[in-house]
Amino acid sequence: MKPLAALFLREWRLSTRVGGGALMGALFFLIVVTVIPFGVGPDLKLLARIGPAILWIGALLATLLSLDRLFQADRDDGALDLLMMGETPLELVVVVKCLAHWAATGLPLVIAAPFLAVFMNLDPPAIGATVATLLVGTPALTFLGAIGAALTVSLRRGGLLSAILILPLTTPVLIFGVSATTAAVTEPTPFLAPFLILVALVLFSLVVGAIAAAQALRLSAN
Amino acid sequence: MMLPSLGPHAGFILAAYAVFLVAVIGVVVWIVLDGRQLSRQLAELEARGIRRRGSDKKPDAVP
Amino acid sequence: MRLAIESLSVERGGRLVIAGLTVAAKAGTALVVTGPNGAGKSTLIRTIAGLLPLAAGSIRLEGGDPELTVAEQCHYFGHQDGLKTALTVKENLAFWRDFYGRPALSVIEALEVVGLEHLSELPAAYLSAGQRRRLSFARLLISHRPIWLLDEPTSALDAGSEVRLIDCVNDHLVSGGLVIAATHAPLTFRARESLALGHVVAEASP
Amino acid sequence: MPLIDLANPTRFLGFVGRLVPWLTAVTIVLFAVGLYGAFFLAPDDYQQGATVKIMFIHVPCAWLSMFVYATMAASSLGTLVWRHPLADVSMKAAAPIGAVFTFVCLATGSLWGKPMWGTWWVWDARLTSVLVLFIMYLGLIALWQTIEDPIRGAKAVAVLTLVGAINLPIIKFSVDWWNTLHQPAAVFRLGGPTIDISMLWPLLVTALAATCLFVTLQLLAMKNEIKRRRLRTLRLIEASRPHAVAGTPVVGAAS
Repeated sequence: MKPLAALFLREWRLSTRVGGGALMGALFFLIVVTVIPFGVGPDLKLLARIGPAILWIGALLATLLSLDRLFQADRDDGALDLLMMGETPLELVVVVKCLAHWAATGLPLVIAAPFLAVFMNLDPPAIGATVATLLVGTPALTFLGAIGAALTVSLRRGGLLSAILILPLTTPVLIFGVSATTAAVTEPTPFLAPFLILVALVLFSLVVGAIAAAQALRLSAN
Repeated sequence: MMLPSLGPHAGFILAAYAVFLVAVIGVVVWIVLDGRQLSRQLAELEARGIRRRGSDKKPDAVP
Repeated sequence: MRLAIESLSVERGGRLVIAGLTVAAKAGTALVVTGPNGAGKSTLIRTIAGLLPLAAGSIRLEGGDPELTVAEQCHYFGHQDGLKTALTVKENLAFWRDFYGRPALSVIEALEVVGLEHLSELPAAYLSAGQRRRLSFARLLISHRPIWLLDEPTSALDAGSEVRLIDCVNDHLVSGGLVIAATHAPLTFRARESLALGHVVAEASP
Repeated sequence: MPLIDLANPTRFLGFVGRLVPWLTAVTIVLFAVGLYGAFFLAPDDYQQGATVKIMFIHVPCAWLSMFVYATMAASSLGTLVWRHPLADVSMKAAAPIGAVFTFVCLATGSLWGKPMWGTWWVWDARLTSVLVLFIMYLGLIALWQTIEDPIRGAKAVAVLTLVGAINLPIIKFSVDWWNTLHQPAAVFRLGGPTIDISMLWPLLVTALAATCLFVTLQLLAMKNEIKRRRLRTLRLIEASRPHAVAGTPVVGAAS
């Protein structure tokens, strides 16, 4: 098996086995979205209006907060040093780890989104748009979040700090994600324009995330 | 004994019972498969001559 | 093949742990690095492994693969074993074999060498400290890398395992490999040079 | 048979083996009777028409979601106070089953709500508190997932279960209050106090059937959990077993 395929399989196994925390993101997403109506009130029309934004913010928080174990686990047991000594460039290792994390944590978010959209009383076109934008947008959150995870890998309690560092970077993804969803619902505005910008943001964050995270990991080795 | 007419919302009634049925069958299948897999692994280990301490004679608390 | 270290200086935590070290390690002989705690044994090994930046000086591998960096031609056997408790013994080893490439021994052969083949399907969580060290050592056998960097290799190993480890290292030396070991224990490698760190200017004593 | 006698897992496994076939038969019979009563004997509701039939599944599941949590709370007492060895086994086995029944309760509630309220989900007081209960179940399952050693971990889960149990009435009250605060008054009262006898007995029978179903699934799940722990013990023993003569190193280990 090729090195990167072996790495992906390993990451997938680690996150889906007991203690892996694969569904933690989806559970956190469920709780965040459920709590909103308790605050805002069960007014269905209001919930329908803010629904896409709530789903996006929930997915954003769920992704960022479940990213601190991305490099920390490997650093604690010495696997990170060995990964850095491999012939595979560290940037590719970071990309594969992000994809595996997205598959184990990001994808369940997208799968859970339609059910939670029902809680937000969204109608089918809005649900479809939200799921589409989440499916395309969440990888960007993972790649950007990886930078925060790499920067705070040597800190004991870096999880929250990495979310704080990375949240500003993810605002463009959030803005275009939500605007694409609302564009799909309100007739005149085109859906495709913000959607394609979102896709561009994902590719951009893939490159920036991989390079920045790899460099951060090298600097933090001691 | 007239067949019950389920009225205009028959779909929802059948859907509700379908959800219940699928859920129950899902749990039963999951438990049976889990049990079978565990027994197989236990048999494998015991075939290799690994015994719990006095597993037959004195009753022990949950190991 | 020869590992040439010229006037190497390494900083760690703001302190110049290694200053102006020049030493060479030839193929077929083990460079045993000794010295008190904090003398920089681990630092030297981690620097060769490319895990620490060099403050000054250079590390070159003469006769090695020109396309690869020195680090990519090293196996690192440190204090931490790099094992995942959720994966089974076989999965741990199979991953490193695929990830490092250049396969040498198969997973089962390597497990037999370290005496763990009967636990191959067991999750690593169930292993004792000694077993984990032996599994981690098996990583050096499953892919070809000329330089072996050993940091306190015999810690947590019982006598039998220690003998086995020394045999493997001797085999590696016989096959033209190169070993740098930081240790306190008197290890009987077949050909060895010692390097005492902790003096102001360290020089290789034959 | 005194409860403490069941503490011995081997005897418990035997007991489960003998009881489950009978319990399954009883469950099936009860369901048959209950559903027959529900579909053929009970009249349609004057307002909702036939959709009230969903009640015969929805209400038992709602009852079960609370009954299962109650058994888990009792088991957590068993673990923390009386140290009954099977208590945390039953606690761990019950969590997924409780979660499934709570999910079915939510799903059937939503399916019942659609024809009547026009939307799949309404933040009705009862449905909302069941939703919070569902999240608590998922939280307990997630906590079980992160625990390596079942014996030591059981205490942590027991504490969380008890804290949850204490908070349930508070959640129920605050959700009701929150609901009346926002909800327009005209919410159709489901199953008012005076429910017609011809609809009541099938409801009780299906509720009893569902409870028997839960007990059957619970006993089987506990059997699995005991096997899982034995497997863990055997693996520990295997790892610590002195290995036969270590193989001689293969020449040319790394050439």
